[in-house]
Amino acid sequence: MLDSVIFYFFAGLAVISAILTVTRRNAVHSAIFLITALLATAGIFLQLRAEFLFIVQIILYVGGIMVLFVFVIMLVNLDLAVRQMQFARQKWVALLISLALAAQVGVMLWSTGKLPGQGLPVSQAISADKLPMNSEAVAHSLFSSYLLPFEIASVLLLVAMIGAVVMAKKRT
Amino acid sequence: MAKSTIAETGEKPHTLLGADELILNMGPQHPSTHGVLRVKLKLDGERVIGSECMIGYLHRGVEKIAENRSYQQFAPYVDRMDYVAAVSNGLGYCEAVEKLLVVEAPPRAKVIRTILTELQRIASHLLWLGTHALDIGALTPVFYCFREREEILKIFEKYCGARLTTHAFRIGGLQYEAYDTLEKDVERFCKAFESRITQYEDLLTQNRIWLGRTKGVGILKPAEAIALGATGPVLRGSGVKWDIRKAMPYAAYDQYKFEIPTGTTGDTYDRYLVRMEEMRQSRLICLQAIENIPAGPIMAKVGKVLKPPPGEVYHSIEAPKGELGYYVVSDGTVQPYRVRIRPPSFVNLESFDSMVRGHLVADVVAIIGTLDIVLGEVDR
Amino acid sequence: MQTPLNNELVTRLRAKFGAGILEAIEDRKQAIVLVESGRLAEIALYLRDEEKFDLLSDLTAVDWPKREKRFDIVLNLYSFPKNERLRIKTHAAEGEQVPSSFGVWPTANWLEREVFDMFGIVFSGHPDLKRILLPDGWQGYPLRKDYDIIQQDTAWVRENLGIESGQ
Amino acid sequence: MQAVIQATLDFLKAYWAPLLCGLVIVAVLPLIAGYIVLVERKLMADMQARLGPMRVGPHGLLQPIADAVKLLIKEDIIPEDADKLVFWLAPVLSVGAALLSLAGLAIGPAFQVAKGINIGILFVVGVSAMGIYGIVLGGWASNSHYSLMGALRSSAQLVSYETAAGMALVSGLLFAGTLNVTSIVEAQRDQGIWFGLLAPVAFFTYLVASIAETNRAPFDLPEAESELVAGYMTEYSGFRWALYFLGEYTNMIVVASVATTLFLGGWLRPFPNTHWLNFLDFFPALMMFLIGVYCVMRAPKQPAKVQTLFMLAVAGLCFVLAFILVAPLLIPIAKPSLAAAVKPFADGILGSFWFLLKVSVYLYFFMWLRFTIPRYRFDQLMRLGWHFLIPLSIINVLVMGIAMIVGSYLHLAGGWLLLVTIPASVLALIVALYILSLEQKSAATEQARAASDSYAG
Repeated sequence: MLDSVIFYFFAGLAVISAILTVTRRNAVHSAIFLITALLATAGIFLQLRAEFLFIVQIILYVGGIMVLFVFVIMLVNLDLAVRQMQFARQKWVALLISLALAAQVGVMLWSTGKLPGQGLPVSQAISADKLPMNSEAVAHSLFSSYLLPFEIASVLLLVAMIGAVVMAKKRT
Repeated sequence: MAKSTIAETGEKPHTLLGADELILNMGPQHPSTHGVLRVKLKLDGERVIGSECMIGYLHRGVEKIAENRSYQQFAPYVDRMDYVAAVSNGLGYCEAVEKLLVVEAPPRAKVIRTILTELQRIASHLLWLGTHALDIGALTPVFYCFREREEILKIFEKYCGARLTTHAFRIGGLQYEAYDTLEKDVERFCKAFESRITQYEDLLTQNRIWLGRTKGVGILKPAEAIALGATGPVLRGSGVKWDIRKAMPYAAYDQYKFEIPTGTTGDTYDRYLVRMEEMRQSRLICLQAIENIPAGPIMAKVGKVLKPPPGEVYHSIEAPKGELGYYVVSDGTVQPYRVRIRPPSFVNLESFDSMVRGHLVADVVAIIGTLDIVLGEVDR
Repeated sequence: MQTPLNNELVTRLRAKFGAGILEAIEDRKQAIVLVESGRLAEIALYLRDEEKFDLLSDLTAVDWPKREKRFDIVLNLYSFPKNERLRIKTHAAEGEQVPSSFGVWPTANWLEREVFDMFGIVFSGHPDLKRILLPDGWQGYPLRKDYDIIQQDTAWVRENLGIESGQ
Repeated sequence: MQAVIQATLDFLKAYWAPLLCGLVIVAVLPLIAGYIVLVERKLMADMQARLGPMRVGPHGLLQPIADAVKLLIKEDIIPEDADKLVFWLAPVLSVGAALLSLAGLAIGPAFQVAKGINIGILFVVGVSAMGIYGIVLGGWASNSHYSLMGALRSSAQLVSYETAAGMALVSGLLFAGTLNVTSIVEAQRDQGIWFGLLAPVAFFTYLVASIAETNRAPFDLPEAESELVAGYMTEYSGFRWALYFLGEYTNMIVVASVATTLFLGGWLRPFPNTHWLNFLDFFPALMMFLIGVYCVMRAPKQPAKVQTLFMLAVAGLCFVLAFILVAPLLIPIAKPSLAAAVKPFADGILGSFWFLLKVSVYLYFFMWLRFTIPRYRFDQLMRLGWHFLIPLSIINVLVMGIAMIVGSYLHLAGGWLLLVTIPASVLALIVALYILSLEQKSAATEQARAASDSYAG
């Protein structure tokens, strides 16, 4: 009971803030709603006993990326953005893509449990106190089974970082 | 690191992230514009690309008032210009009118004038040091400085009853005889002051943050300083060894030995060192002066009604802030025909724009502080 | 008190500028040279470069309303190498433009603005001649001898309070 | 309906203790923050040869309450052109994040809101980092140039220094091997040494970065009063301003607590495993007792009778505290049978005392620094962060990791680990200083060419 109340609270908050993010004209307001959406997602992670993901979501997205977002938005002339057209013209393309996406998700949900190996995997719920320590579990899987992808990702990030530095330096 | 300067490209400066340049209005109500100075800053991010000083918020028309007062009546008004160095203002005015009358104050009066003026210089510099340090973020020196300044003000109070706007001197000499323990009080202050000034220097002179905030900030080259008419510690900080006390001695300065400290690079740090050393030198002058105060009258023979012969005179003294000049024109009546006051702060403030360009907002307050302006004198 | 002055400096000036130097006097041991207002700029340049009067201590004006050319413009100069002061004066009539000394001594910028503010003397060639101490909307020039503060006051009262001033 | 009530009751039954703790924190913290301000003013006065607040209560002891009342009844001004919603939200965010992050801290072995939280330190750091939105949005919403510049400065500053602080925490966590706050302190007890001694460079880095993160002097640029009037809170007044203040002081407590937990042994008394130093357990009670005695001595000298009474009341409070602190130690001596029952209380009470004492010392250092040195300039601050602290902290993590491996090969533990960590720390410092000197050399040549962009760091 309590669990579902909390879940629907966070889920609703996330969806509403996501919609508001797109529809607000003021960029700073949009950013605030985006932050709310991210926080609500973090809340769902927490409810799923994924504390590590919860805090990573907060530190990286809320505490890091979005701060830079807001930082840049504040420097940009906002009046200009308000005067511009809010939505792009390709309404029909957008509608088509959204419909396709919705159909895809629908099929996924529909096929869950019907065919073996299809749809969303459903695992048995385990009670919270029997779960392994969350951050340790993440660390173990990262550095054992997923070591190679982890390293590839870090190299990729390094390359991106150097690229950003080079591009910023070039501007002079 | 995006590099964006006007000097480099020569075209319209491309500002941070393409944002418009920011106009920041500093003052007239701002904690560190030292009164009611208003500075319009044109900023690129935090870098100053242009500035304009708007002054006059404290204008009282002192020069106009002078034309409607007798010579003696106007004397108290000059105290209200540089209100942290009232004694110096009074000295300049009295000596200018004495020159106009072609009289000279008796030697005893001259020596007492010198003592009080040098004490006033120390007091003025102390106030500068405290507020300058406060602007740069050091919270504590200001209270130490006020502690010492209080001692000086107590001496003034004992001498003439007033602490701030003293009106200590009269045209022709002094009104009051030195009180009994003046020498002793000055000596006690000077003895104690030696260690106190070392204490301030311990707090600031070698402090890395202080060095970082003042070195290379607000550089004024000697030629530039002269062209912009800067005088006093601002000029000496740029390395020009000029002090009216030495160049054209007045009062009793020709009797005492003292050094003129100068800087080398002309940055805020050099001006800081110059003023610190000036306080030490003033202390030495005071100590020399109290050794031997000549006996005799304290007032020259001037009548009750002053009627200088027609003519004009320009007399300037080395006030704590720089050259304080009085240009007095007489038409032979009891009222001055015209009194022009050459305020050091006003002229020094002219160099502000060239000093501040290319620096950050944080340096603006450091530069305002280092110019040591008093708005009462800038606006008159 | 005032005696004619005939030292080497004045001789040199006379030789160079001739009729540009109107008068040279000494008042209480202070040298005063009266120059023609039109030639002020070139004389200033000469004084700075040749005679080394490198510091413009002060620039101001005096109003003599009864005189034909009512204003005195007074420049107090100082020479570091010679340790000597010199006062340059020039006369200007009402509405007459005086060449600006800004190009010679940049410090004249604010000083001339103040003179303009207080006397209404216009300096030709000044980069930004506007009021400095008084507000932009101020009427009249306060340091003129015939300035009347009441006139400004009554106008203000009439405009802002909608009544006639009692003064 | 029944189900909802049932669920609520279940919830309350399961979580009454943390809820109560949270309520206590939210209720008491403003008072504590107020008294920290008073202590700060008194310290400042002492260092500046003056007295500080003396009027309200004896020695100004009631000043915080007077201040709070003043702030509460002040007119609430919202600028005309401000973004009303964001203007309202910003201070709440600031103080909310700060208070929330307190939940992850353990004040003594018993008192922790989010008990046994697995991500411990990360939670505190991550949640308190959200406080930056209060500053940034507040600065933006005020629609004033001073506020905006304060906000820009602080966002750049906080993001940069958080990196250094995080890296410093990682070096400390290497020794603990866990993120759990309680386990970290227990690890320090087991190893018999504070991690601050094992990783001095990390402690130093965190100290500097934490000052910058809490916007304290000499890094108080976002609110530098002599430059930006009050930075991001220029337009705030009254209670909203007080909220910002509360947030700032709470943040100070948070960073001090994190440093205490990770580097200063948390609630452990100095040398917890050295038995002949057990008499140190009596130190808290003795300290309180002495303060009480001092108050009694001062009481007759008060100018007014009310103040004398107040002073005596303070003295009484001190004596009561001293008694509470000493009771759990005396009971086992008097009645050995109760020893086991009293033990958790003794640990909790004394632990809280030591923890708070260490936090206070840390805060005292903050204040001392503020009154002593001038403020950095923005570009200097960024240079210090990016060119010195961040390289230093990254290198430190690297060499500390190597030192740990070497230590485990040599079977070193506890204080013996110093044999490998001290050389490693020195090495990290040397390398970082070398990088700094290289940077300064190139900066000197570059400065001649162009002025740098201060925000980019």
